[in-house]
Amino acid sequence: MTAIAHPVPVLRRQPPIIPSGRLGMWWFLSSEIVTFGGVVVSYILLRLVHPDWLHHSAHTLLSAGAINTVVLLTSSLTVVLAHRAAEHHDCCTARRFLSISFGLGVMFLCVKAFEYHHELSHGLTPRTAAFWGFYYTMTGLHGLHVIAGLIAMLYLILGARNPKVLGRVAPVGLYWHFVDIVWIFLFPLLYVTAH
Amino acid sequence: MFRWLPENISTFGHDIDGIMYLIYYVVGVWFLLAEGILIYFALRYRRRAGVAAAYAPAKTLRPMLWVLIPASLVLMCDLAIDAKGSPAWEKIKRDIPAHDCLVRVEARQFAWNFRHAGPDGVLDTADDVVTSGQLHVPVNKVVKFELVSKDVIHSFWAPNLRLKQDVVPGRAITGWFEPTRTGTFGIGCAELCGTGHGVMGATLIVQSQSDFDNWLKK
Amino acid sequence: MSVQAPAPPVEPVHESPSHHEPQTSGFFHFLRTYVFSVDHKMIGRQYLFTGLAMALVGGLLAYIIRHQLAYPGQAVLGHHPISADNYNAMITMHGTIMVFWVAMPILIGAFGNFLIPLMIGADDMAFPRLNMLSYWTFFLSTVVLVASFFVPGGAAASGWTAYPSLSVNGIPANQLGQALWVLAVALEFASMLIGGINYLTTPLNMRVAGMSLFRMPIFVWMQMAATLIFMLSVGPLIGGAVLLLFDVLFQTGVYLPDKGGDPLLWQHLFWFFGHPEVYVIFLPAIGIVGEIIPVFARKPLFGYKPIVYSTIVAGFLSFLVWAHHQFISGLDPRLAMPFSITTILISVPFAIVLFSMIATFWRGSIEFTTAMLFAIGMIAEFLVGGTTGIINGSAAADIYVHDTYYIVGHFHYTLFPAVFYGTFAGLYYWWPKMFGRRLDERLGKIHFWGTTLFFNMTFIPMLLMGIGGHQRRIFDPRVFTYTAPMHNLHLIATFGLYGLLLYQLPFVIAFVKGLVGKRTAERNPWNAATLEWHAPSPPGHGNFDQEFEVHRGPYEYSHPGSEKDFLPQWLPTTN
Amino acid sequence: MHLQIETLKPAEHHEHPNYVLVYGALLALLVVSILLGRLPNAYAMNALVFTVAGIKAILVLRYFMHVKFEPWLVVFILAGATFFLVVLFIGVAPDVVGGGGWIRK
Repeated sequence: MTAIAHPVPVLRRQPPIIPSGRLGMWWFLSSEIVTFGGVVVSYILLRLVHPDWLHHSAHTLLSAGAINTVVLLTSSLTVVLAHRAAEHHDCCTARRFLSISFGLGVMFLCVKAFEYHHELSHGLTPRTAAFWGFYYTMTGLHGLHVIAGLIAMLYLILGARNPKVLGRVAPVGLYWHFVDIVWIFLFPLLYVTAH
Repeated sequence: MFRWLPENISTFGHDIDGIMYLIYYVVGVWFLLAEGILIYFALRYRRRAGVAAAYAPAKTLRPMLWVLIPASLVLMCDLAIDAKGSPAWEKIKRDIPAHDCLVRVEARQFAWNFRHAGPDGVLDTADDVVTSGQLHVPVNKVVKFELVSKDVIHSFWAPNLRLKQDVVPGRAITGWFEPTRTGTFGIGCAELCGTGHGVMGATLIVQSQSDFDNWLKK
Repeated sequence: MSVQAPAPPVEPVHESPSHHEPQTSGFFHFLRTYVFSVDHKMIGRQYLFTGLAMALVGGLLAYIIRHQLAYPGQAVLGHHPISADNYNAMITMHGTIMVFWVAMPILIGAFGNFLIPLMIGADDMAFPRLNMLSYWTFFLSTVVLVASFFVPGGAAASGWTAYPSLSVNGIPANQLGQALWVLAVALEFASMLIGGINYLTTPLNMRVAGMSLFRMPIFVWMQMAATLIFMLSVGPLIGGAVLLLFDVLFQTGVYLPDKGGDPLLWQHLFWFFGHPEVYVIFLPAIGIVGEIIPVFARKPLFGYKPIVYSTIVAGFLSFLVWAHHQFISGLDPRLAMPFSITTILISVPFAIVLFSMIATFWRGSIEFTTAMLFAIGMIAEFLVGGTTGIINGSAAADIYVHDTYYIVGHFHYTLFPAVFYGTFAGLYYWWPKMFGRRLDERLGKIHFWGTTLFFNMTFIPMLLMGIGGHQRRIFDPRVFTYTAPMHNLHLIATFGLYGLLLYQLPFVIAFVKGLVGKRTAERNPWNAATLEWHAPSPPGHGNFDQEFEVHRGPYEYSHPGSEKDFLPQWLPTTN
Repeated sequence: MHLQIETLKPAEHHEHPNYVLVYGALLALLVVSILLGRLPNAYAMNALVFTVAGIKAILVLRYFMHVKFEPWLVVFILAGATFFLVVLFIGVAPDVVGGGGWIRK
């Protein structure tokens, strides 16, 4: 099975639809839509059956959720600004914006951690009721995605001088905006309409 | 194939068997045709010295008709099968006739309990008769049943009645059947329900009205 | 759009493939080449070997199950008499392994990985590192699944569908095994999702010049369709699996009625993926068959574009049929007919695909190599599976046959041809490209006829038992008055399985012979026209060793006015 | 050669929208949705709040994620995924919300 060493020719290619990094990210996001969407659909369906969930859901922290929304929206702005800077080969600006987004992401996680601590300390664990099962599943999945995004961003920040690495700001940005969109829906689902 | 079908003792059994026969013959013809043509082509056009293959990419509509026309005939058969199947489903599952006899089937790991409504014809009254593993019903009477589960999902399965319905915890699923002859028949659980799934059986005892009434009184 | 457009973004159009990294030497070279390789061909082989190993496990389970059914309570050769719990665990793991750890890794992971870049003239996948990540995630999931056999309480025993509330609290001793099962399945899905990004992006962006979409081999189309179906249907189940894990671990109650949940929710989430999954498995297999038939019939594939379009239609329909698995599960009776109609309608696009395949034989010059035999066998046997399925698809008839051995026979008649006939056909056909040697044709023919004979001997009795009312998943057929008389059918089926397993030995021998010794296979042993045969056997890093472009469609066989009976895609037109 | 980093075709270039403006709109909509959450009528409240969420999502998609400038394929992918979610909802609702028409215990 060893690879036979032979010169690799230069093959001309059909023009790509859009750069592979972005296309691959779009495919990934399409599967992410149905993944989060599946949980959201299940949650909505069961909540339509159980108006009594309001007794549980009323305990989520609207203020914390709102703060986190602002945080994520802001980070989305800085990421897209970093993307623009990268397109203008301005790696220092790009890195500055990316660092801000990274900080905001960390801030989001801190607020989330505070919320979890607050709820768990009030005995609102997954054992309490199906609603909390959904709450921890949704926010937990979303939190994991935030962490993954932060890792990707760290990689961009550290490699910002390398134009190839910086070029990946486009797919990473798409991913980060998607995480933002998920939160845009989780916020009304778990906070606003749940009170 | 269908000589394996167990004896049918329910009024709607004929509808189910009828659809199975219909599909069996319609689909059987298609199956034999397809297999026959496949094997005939494979043998008829096996490689021979000096005989070259034809170049037929079927890039136009005309040659594709050889595929599209059969496919559209398949579509016709599909619609026919649906047309035959729909009323049977409505009859069995949706328009439940007025019942002469009421019974609640309580499934639990791993047994069937049956609560027969007494002479007053309503459940959860003093004269109910509760049995374990024995379902008594009168012959030629519409029996309405209510399926409830104490734990996991089971499936009420009486082959001779052509009757199968999952028993879902949290729901009381209702249905009906009308046995057409007396005798004792097997009942099983058709949904994996745990360790004892393989032994979760019961007996269906179809009796004449008088025997049934005497049994209720005892 | 201003004339002085800003400087173009430095966004890599393609990730740089593996072979452009400095070749390290010694132990690390070994690791990079054979273990943590980013070469799509090596990853394909890794998927192949892992999948075949799991097929052995699944086959062993099948052997124990069949033995128990033929001789209830008697000691299985090499195994103590099994308990009801053992039996439930074994049917659960048999189903899980065969669908998720054999069918998908081999048909998509192995063949897709190995062939997609070769067939479109790319030097590797679009994201080689993601590709490696995909395999190792899959490997991890395999480890977790196999480990679940050995935890206290044993492996999951709630069926491969893991219906709550049985899976949540129905088998108290089994919680750990069930939790590991959910974890393993979720990991497997994650791995296939990561791989799917490659299988969809590579054919769209990495095609060699001249390879327009409609010049791609049908296999690539089928892989793309299967991957897209998978990626758009598996999501809800991944989310549902996390919820199930919470239920198993914390009794959250999303699926527990007494906690306000609903067990039917899981069934919907499961089958919303579970039915498209059938096509995720079937399409790559029919893709393999669609590659092999034209080569050995020396004819263009009959109706290439109609096949592509029907596949897309079928893929779309496959999202609208899932509830036919739930006709008697307490489904709202009003839902049955719509789902029954869509289910039966899906037979039309597949009829077009299969009829086109059969029409390809017409006036061909058919050579019965082992690969061709398995290709024909796949279609012939799948026809049984497809036609028997109509009875399940009709809601009223399904009342009777649901959850009986009829359904067991039916889905084995669809999945076995797809998974095993498809795989064997592909292996006998592409082995020269994969390993530089040919598989022994004589052993192959023995393998084919033995497999076919005993496969039917195994599963025809199951169809009959189902018609007889024999429900599935019971570990002792003697218990029920109406199943006891069918014991002889169980015996036939069991002997059938013995023969089926026995006749895999010729393949094992051919397999071993095909791995050792000198590489003798030429570039294009079958005179095939698709691009993978333009590369060396086996191809090195970067796949191709000469420059070329694509000049025509993939199936130009017996073209009138060409001196050879086939025009390869890479051959420049000379006129 | 094709393996080197290719730069994009000029057609890929597009003016950058005014991101700060979009950001402002998003923040405003956030405030709006929180206020709407105080509506007494549950139906109107849910309907309006989720409409606002949808608008926010579309803003992010169009301007931050540049879907506005992507080829139809991307829109097709996203629309397809969302469509199948709707199918899932419609298929499951009669059972989970309607209880399949059976009596709930």
